[in-house]
Amino acid sequence: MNLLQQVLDGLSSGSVYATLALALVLVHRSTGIVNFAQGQMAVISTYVAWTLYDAGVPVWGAIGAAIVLSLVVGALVERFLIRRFEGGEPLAAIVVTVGLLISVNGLVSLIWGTVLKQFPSAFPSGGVGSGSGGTIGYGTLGTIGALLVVVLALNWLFRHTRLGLAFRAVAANPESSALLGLPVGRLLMLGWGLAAAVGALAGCLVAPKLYLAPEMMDSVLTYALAAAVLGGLNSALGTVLAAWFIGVVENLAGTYVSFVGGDMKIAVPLVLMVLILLLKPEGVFGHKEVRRV
Amino acid sequence: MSTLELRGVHAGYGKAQVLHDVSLHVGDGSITTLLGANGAGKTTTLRAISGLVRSTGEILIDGRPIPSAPDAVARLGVAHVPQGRGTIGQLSVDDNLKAGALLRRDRVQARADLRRLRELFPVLGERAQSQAAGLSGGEQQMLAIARALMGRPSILLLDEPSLGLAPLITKELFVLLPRLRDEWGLTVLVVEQNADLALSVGDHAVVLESGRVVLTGTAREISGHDEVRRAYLGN
Amino acid sequence: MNHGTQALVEVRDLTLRFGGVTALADVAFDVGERQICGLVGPNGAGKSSLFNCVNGYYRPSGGSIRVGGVDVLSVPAHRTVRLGIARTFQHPTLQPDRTVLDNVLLGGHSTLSGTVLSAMLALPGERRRERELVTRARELLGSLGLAGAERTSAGDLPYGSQKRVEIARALLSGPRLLLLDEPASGLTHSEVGEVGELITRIRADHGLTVIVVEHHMGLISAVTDHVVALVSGRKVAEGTAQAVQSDPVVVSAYLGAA
Amino acid sequence: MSVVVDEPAVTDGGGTSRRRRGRALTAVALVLVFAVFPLVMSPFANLQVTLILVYAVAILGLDILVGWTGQVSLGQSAFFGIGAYGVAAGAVHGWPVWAGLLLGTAVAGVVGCLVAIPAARLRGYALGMITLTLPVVAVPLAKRMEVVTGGAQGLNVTIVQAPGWTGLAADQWRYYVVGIGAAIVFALAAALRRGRFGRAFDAIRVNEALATAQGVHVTRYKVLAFTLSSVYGGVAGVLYVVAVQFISPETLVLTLSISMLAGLAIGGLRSLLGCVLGAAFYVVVPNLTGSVSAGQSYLLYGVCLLVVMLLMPRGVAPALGHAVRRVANRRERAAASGE
Amino acid sequence: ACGRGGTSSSGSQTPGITDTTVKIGASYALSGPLAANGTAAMNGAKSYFDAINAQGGVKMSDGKTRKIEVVKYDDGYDPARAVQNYKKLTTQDNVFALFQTFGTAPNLAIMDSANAEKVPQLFVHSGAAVFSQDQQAKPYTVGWQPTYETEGAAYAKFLTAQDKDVTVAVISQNDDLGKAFVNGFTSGIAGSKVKIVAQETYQATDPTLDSQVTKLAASKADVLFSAIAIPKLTAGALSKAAELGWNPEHLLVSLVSSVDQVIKPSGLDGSHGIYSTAFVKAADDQQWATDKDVQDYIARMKTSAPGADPTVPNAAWGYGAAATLVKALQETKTVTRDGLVQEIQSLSGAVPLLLPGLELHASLDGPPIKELHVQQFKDGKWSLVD
Ligand SMILES: Nc1ncnc2c1ncn2[C@@H]1O[C@H](COP(=O)(O)OP(=O)(O)OP(=O)(O)O)[C@@H](O)[C@H]1O
Ligand SMILES: Nc1ncnc2c1ncn2[C@@H]1O[C@H](COP(=O)(O)OP(=O)(O)OP(=O)(O)O)[C@@H](O)[C@H]1O
Ligand SMILES: [Mg+2]
Ligand SMILES: [Mg+2]
Repeated sequence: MNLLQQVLDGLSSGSVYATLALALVLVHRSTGIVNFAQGQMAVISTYVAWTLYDAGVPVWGAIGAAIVLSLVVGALVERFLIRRFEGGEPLAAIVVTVGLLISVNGLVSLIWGTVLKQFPSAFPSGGVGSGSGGTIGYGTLGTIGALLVVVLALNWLFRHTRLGLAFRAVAANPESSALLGLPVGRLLMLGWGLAAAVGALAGCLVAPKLYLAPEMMDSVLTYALAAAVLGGLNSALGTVLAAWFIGVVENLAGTYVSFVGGDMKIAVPLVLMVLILLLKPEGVFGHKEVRRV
Repeated sequence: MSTLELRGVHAGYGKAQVLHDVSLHVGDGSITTLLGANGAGKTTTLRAISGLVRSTGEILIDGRPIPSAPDAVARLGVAHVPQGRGTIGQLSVDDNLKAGALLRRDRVQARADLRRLRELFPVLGERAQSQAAGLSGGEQQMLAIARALMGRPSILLLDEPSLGLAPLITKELFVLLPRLRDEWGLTVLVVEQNADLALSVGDHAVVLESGRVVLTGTAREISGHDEVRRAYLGN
Repeated sequence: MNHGTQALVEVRDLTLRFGGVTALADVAFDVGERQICGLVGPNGAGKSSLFNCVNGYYRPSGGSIRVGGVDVLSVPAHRTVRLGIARTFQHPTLQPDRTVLDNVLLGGHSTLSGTVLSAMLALPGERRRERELVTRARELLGSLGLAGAERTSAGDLPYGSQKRVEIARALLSGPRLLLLDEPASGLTHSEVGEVGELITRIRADHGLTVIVVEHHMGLISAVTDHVVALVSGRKVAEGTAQAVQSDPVVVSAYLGAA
Repeated sequence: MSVVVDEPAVTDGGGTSRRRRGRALTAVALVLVFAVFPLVMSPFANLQVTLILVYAVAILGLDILVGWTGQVSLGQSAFFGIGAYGVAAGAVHGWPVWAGLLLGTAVAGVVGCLVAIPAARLRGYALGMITLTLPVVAVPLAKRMEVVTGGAQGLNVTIVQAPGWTGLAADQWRYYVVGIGAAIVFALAAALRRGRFGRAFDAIRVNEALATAQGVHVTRYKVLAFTLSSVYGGVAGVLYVVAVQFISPETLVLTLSISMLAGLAIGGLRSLLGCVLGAAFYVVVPNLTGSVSAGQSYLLYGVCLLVVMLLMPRGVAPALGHAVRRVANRRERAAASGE
Repeated sequence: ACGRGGTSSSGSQTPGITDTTVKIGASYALSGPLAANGTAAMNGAKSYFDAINAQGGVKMSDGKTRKIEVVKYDDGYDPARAVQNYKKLTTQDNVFALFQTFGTAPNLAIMDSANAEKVPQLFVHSGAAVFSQDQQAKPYTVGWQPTYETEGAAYAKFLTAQDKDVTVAVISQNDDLGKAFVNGFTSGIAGSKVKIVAQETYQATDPTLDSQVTKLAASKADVLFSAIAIPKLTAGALSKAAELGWNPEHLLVSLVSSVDQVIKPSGLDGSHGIYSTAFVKAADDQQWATDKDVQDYIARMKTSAPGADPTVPNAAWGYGAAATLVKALQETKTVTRDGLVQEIQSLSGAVPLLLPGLELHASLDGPPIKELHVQQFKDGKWSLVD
């Protein structure tokens, strides 16, 4: 069944977009910045995991180690790079993350070369379903499972914990938060660290499918940004749903709308996103901000 | 229970020097009023204390120099209600208040404090789930004060708390301050243009002119001072 | 209408809601030409919201506002200034990185005309009008005692001065109606007196009608011809400053017993 | 051309005549340097300066939108492409360059305006996302519209040849053409920024309610800024074809939009000089890092970007302005004490 | 009167040549999405030049032996930067010739200038026909590898030769390269029993090709012709097809025929037939294990670019193109730019790594290498079919 399979494929690519988008949302929620280098940071984390695996560490161990390491590195990046740009022109912060993207990309190429590497799947190969009725790989199912866990964890963190409130306060108004005694610097570091950790998980989950290369996440970034913005930039669940929406719509449009075709299919979810944003500028799951004078 | 002391403090913004050799002492469990004309450096003094402005000289809390980061100062028990809008507009009223109490461990007591503040400022209870940005100017000011009190500070810095508050609320606030001083042993440094009111509840007062301390004394002494009467009290 | 002057501002049955909150409920009053009207009331009474309705920022759910006979609610927000309505904000709202002079010049936006093209080509007419505006802005700054601060970044000014820059900016648009939202907040006693003089002088010099929101009763008594008191979005009293201040509802809800 | 626009908008009466004379002298000197440069420098240097001016115009367009008005755009490369294809397609069909210029910039402006009308409701990242769609869609579209764009192979054109009487080489002539074009559009933007439009854009960036209260039609001004920005992008695209004589879909990619944003941040927002410096960074630094190490040039470029941003978070032009002012002040003080 | 006038690049016909060196210039995509290919091409060429230099250099017809000096720059596949690199190489570095500029767009961007300024633009690293089909008009631009059309036609010939009813699904990149492969293939099968039953395109920036492959799989075609130019996308497409239970015979374009980069990652074992074409000997093909060319190549890659993968086709092509340049330099009679171009227009004979039976055959309407052989992936390696 072509239709069913296209939907399943869409969910599968949507899950890829969602993994990165979640990290973007996490950084935005805890520090108010959109990190263009998020994907590239995930790539270097994945290379670290690959190196460990290559040296004989079991897959899950390698992934776990990479996640922990990313947490630390993400925090350090915030402290020594991003810190200087918080509260300044938003453009400067964005451009710094672009600089980070370029530098990390160059660094990965320098260390591991530009040719692609095979990253082992943490899940068994094969999948459920049959060729005629639509199949979905265990890798995709595993990714979806991991996504759901991350979404639940983030929701719980931001909605129901003191740490989550502290994150939100700091992202909204660092100076005011500092006057309340919130350790602004450490919270910002933690926010970046957690995002980098989620990014590392994302990288390791999608690498078996996308193949590990320095530019692995480049093409995902556009979709992930779209999903994050469409989901309202603050809602983990909204982001995942938006990502699936994008993945599925893209495939269906590419398949059933003849003038779209494979080369232009990315345009369809983007144009739909534009329309949705025009109707609901704060994103589907975002909250309208009250403004007054 | 804390004392606050400034010794020879200089501070400014970039090249512009605003405070010149400011020294003042706020005794443990006392209310000190800081008076001064528009631009005298009152706000700058409070910002220097809470670390928002770099300063030289000594700023001591209980005899120990303050740390340089604002959040570290706040963790010593210093709450600062800034001039004008000091709330986090994107958060709800309740979240603002909760954020004020984030560092507290005594949850039961915190809940009691919250009740008390809601009695004083009923709108904070009525609008608990509203986004703080939607509140009126005076309501935001109430929220900022309440939020600072939610942290149970030992030193409270108030920068024109009556700004935008209706006379009735202002009066109530200045009834509350001496009570909190006595109940909590709160030490208060308040900048207030409603000098009459402030001096009537205050223990001490300091007058700033162009960034220099020109007069210090008990509240009674200061309110008896002729020039002060003319400039700040109007009778 | 008191004093027998013709009404410049006519507010009728004005109602404004935000979700469950009623900010204004059936508010009605007039302000005569060249009058100074005080607007008082507890926090959250709807004073600033009323200003926001008059200058088009909020769209009320019912009622009407006429200024000089024109229905304000039927013009888009950016047009109200061309009807002669200018305002200051309760919380000083300046462009902090620009100079005081530039901030004031912004107030003259609606008095200038000219297309993008003529501006890009810097045609002589364009340059002359700009020069005239600068001259007027400087005069205003001088008369508000801000001549020395002309080149200071507006964000570096103390709170009280920022409020005066706002007044200068509002005046540069050449208004008929000036809305002042707590112009004396954050000022010392003697400075409040100066603001009072300033308001009466402005009326005299520019022939303006003024509505002023203030919690400072001394100022209200000193400058207003007429006061409207709001409580929880409703008008509860109207009359001279003295009458309103002794109104029992106003006393219990707003002023408190002395 | 190197006027920092962020200085106080009003200048009359402020500067002493000595300072004004100093400025006039600097301007004359700059024009002279600009005029003589291509005659004494290598074709490569000329090409580089030409390209710097090309990108500076595009970055200036971006500045109108991002720096002045406070909106974000990731779509500038698409407008750049429209301008470039306009003039190149025109040339292929035998049109004169000025017709291509008109076509390219008009189409860029119209597309910009059409995008802006709905997009003006948005701000921040939502607007960024919408504009990101432009290059993402433009690249495959350009590949498909083969009749106009030459498809994936792009268009090779030979335009703006040096007239024989000048005795100039191609690179020199193109340098002058692009230079004069850039100077004109820079002067226009500078004039626009000084007056009511500049103030209105600024007000929108700071606070839309404030702008509205002063009589600024926020939506209309946002659309205006977006349209101007895309027109500038289109002009830059036209100048690009003059400089490079080639356009292909590779030029429209999102990366170019992002590089232009980076150039803007590096140079410094709201500064004409900043636009030129940002463009210079984009053009020169990869060449320098490429000379250091071809293989690691990208890494080095990224590191340079980070280092410059870390050293000058507000951009190079403001940092320079700051330094110049410090020196001037010191000199003035020295002069005063000497008198 | 004050201009430089005329051709601004050089007065002389022999810049970049000294008695001991010949300087050539190159512009590659060493960053960006095509960095892997660009770097491989650069490494391949470097390893050959290094070896020649280690032997003392190229002995040229004027009796002098010259070392080859390569000045190379990154263009990130940006035409504007390629043009800058061209200017820098020709006017600042004063190279004798350009060599192996990478990719279609960068080469197109400099082609007109190179011909106007009479700078040889040699052995461009692209199979686009524009670079070789008309040497009369653009004598200074010279292709090297077989055109993409030629390669597309080779697959057609391979299928039609079987004289069976064959259905083909086609996926191609939405650019000149994809189009050229498909054009060559389509004209090759015209009138035969081979029929295209489904066709899809993709963008180089697509993260995966799952959707396209799923759509093609519905056709249940016997053969999938993958005119995909990006290794990871090819690998993904192959494994997606298998996952869907669709096991066609695969035709992979030579660009993405690397065993390590494509076939192994795809997880396919070749039991259903994986074919590609080649004109150079694959480094991982066991039948060349004892081949002197291949042994040299592998060894030289190891010395010059340790860590680089010699099985990436671009590396082998870079190596072969470098060898071709050296051969041309050796045979050039007058050591000038024009002399070199003239020599190349009649260049013929063997160069290292070309498959048996293949030789250089210069002509005015095509690249010097005009043929490819079909090879099959079997038992973990490539073997020639014909
Ligand atoms: N961010 C700043 N940059 C530069 N100068 C500043 C800045 N903030 C304040 N100043 C200057 O410092 C001086 C003191 O300002 P401050 O705000 O402390 O006065 P204040 O006594 O609190 O006045 P007000 O009663 O108006 O609040 C003023 O001259 C003011 O111009
Ligand atoms: N944009 C908004 N969103 C939600 N509620 C609003 C908004 N604007 C005003 N309100 C509510 O409307 C009521 C009136 O507000 P307004 O600002 O007019 O009060 P005010 O009389 O000016 O009070 P103050 O003296 O404190 O400035 C308040 O309860 C306020 O919370
Ligand atoms: Mg103050
Ligand atoms: Mg108000």
